[in-house]
Amino acid sequence: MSLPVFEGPFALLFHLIEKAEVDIYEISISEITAQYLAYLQNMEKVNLDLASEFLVMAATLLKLKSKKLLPVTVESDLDPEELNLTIDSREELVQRLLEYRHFKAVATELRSYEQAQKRVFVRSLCGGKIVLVNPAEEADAGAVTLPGLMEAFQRLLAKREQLPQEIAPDDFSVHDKVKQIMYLLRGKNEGVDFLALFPRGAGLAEIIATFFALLELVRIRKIRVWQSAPFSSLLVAHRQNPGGGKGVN
Amino acid sequence: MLIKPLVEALLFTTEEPLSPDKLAEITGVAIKEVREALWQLQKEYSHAERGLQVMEIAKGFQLATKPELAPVLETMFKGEKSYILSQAALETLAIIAYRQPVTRVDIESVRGVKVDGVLETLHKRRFIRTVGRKDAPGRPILYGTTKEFLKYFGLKDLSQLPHPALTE
Amino acid sequence: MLIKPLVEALLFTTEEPLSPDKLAEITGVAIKEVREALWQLQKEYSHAERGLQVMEIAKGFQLATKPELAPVLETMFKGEKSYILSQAALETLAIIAYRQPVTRVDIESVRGVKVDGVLETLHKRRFIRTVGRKDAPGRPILYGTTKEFLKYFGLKDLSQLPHPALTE
Repeated sequence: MSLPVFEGPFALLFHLIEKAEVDIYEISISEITAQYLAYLQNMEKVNLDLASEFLVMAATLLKLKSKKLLPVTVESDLDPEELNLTIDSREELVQRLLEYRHFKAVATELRSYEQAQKRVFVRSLCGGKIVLVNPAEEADAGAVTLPGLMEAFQRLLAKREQLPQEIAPDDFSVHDKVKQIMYLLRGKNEGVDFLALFPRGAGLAEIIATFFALLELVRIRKIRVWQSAPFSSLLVAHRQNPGGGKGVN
Repeated sequence: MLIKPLVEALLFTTEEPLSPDKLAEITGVAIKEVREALWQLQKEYSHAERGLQVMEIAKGFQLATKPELAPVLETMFKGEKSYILSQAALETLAIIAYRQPVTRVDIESVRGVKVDGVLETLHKRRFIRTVGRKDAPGRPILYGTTKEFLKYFGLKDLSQLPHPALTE
Repeated sequence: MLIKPLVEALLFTTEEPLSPDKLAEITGVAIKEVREALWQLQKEYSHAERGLQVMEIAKGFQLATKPELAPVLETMFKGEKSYILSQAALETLAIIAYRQPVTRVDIESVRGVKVDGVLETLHKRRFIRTVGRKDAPGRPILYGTTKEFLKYFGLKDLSQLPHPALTE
């Protein structure tokens, strides 16, 4: 016979009482003790972490049973105090079982709440990503989004005929490119041609650095990129008055 | 600027449920207006034609999907929501929720077992927190539940804890 | 089950913009109906009283906040938005993005400096991940970029980086 594994002695006691169909208030210490000990003997799979707790309860039950017969206490080398499992009377045992039953019922209810909540999805579950549209990007017609910028970049690269050389160490720095771009854009509020920001004959490494610098500048809203007409070249300028957003330094 | 769209956008972007107080603070409008907007949104989203709901949870509000859509949405988030708490964790949480602030020994006396391991797990999952020390010998730590606990079980606040009827 | 609420919930929960094809696949309804639902949602959300929009990005759809609300929303995410990658991090990312899968030693040979610290930072921010080990002495770890990286820079996928024909 395979026996269920119990969360602890109260869970086991509770199971035995339910099985016997006795009201908690009516339990007989003798009977419940006999059943409890019988169960422990038949237990094939014992949760070792809980073994001592089960034994403490056995000792407690034996103590209560013996109390009924003789005013003596059963000595146990287990320390019930440590677990705060001292139970001194049948009434107290009943009290503790009632208390346990209450929380077991609460746990069952919580389980159903848990199940219900599993059926509801909030955005934090998928990373809680903010999908914020840059107001400045939408404000002026012909504004260019980052994907648009990417396309321009790809066209730029497509124009390059020769294959790029290896990326050489220290050949480029995004940081320097950021400074360079900001310098190039100084005082040119009407906009600078996107392609003009890439030095002539630049290698792939330099183009990448420049491009990443542009991306970062767009992202932190230091610059804006737009088109004066569809399919016309991209223009880049300092963002003088960041569109409602806070300037980021 | 209109209040309702702003509140809607905030309930959408937030990772945590936002309280009316917090919403009022962010938007800079009176709490009465915030509550009105929340109520309006709740009503609008409750329509059967809508797939989202204004969920009231952990003393705040947040947009969430409607439960009846879960079967399809689950296919998108396979695995993410599959684990459930152990029975031991649930029982321990139940005791802490009702008895807080409560010591480890008090919890153990109810459950009849040691709870060190369970407490550690619940702490790691941020379902419980230490709320102080009891003015008793050894000054034992007192535990309480968190906002995370409320969110996990979909509770507005602690007053919504289940009160199972204990009829024989 | 109604299609529109389901599409709405999917546009809400998704991390990535969802194409009509993908939506049809998830919901199991005809693409024509998906398009109809998308169109309806787009119309409904376009109302001035709404704070969200059905945004079309790179052939997909996703719920997003309306641009005019950004100033207020940004006050909520202060700090999160102002995070800027360091120069070292950007350069290292550039190399990983274009050369992936790539070993630490390869990155260092391009940048001319040690990159252990930077790699750790990028890893923590989930911009890069280990994608395997190189079949070479010492079996060094290979790094690649993540979805997080694409999102940070607003890229639809790696094909939007000019790669790999020009670098081979």
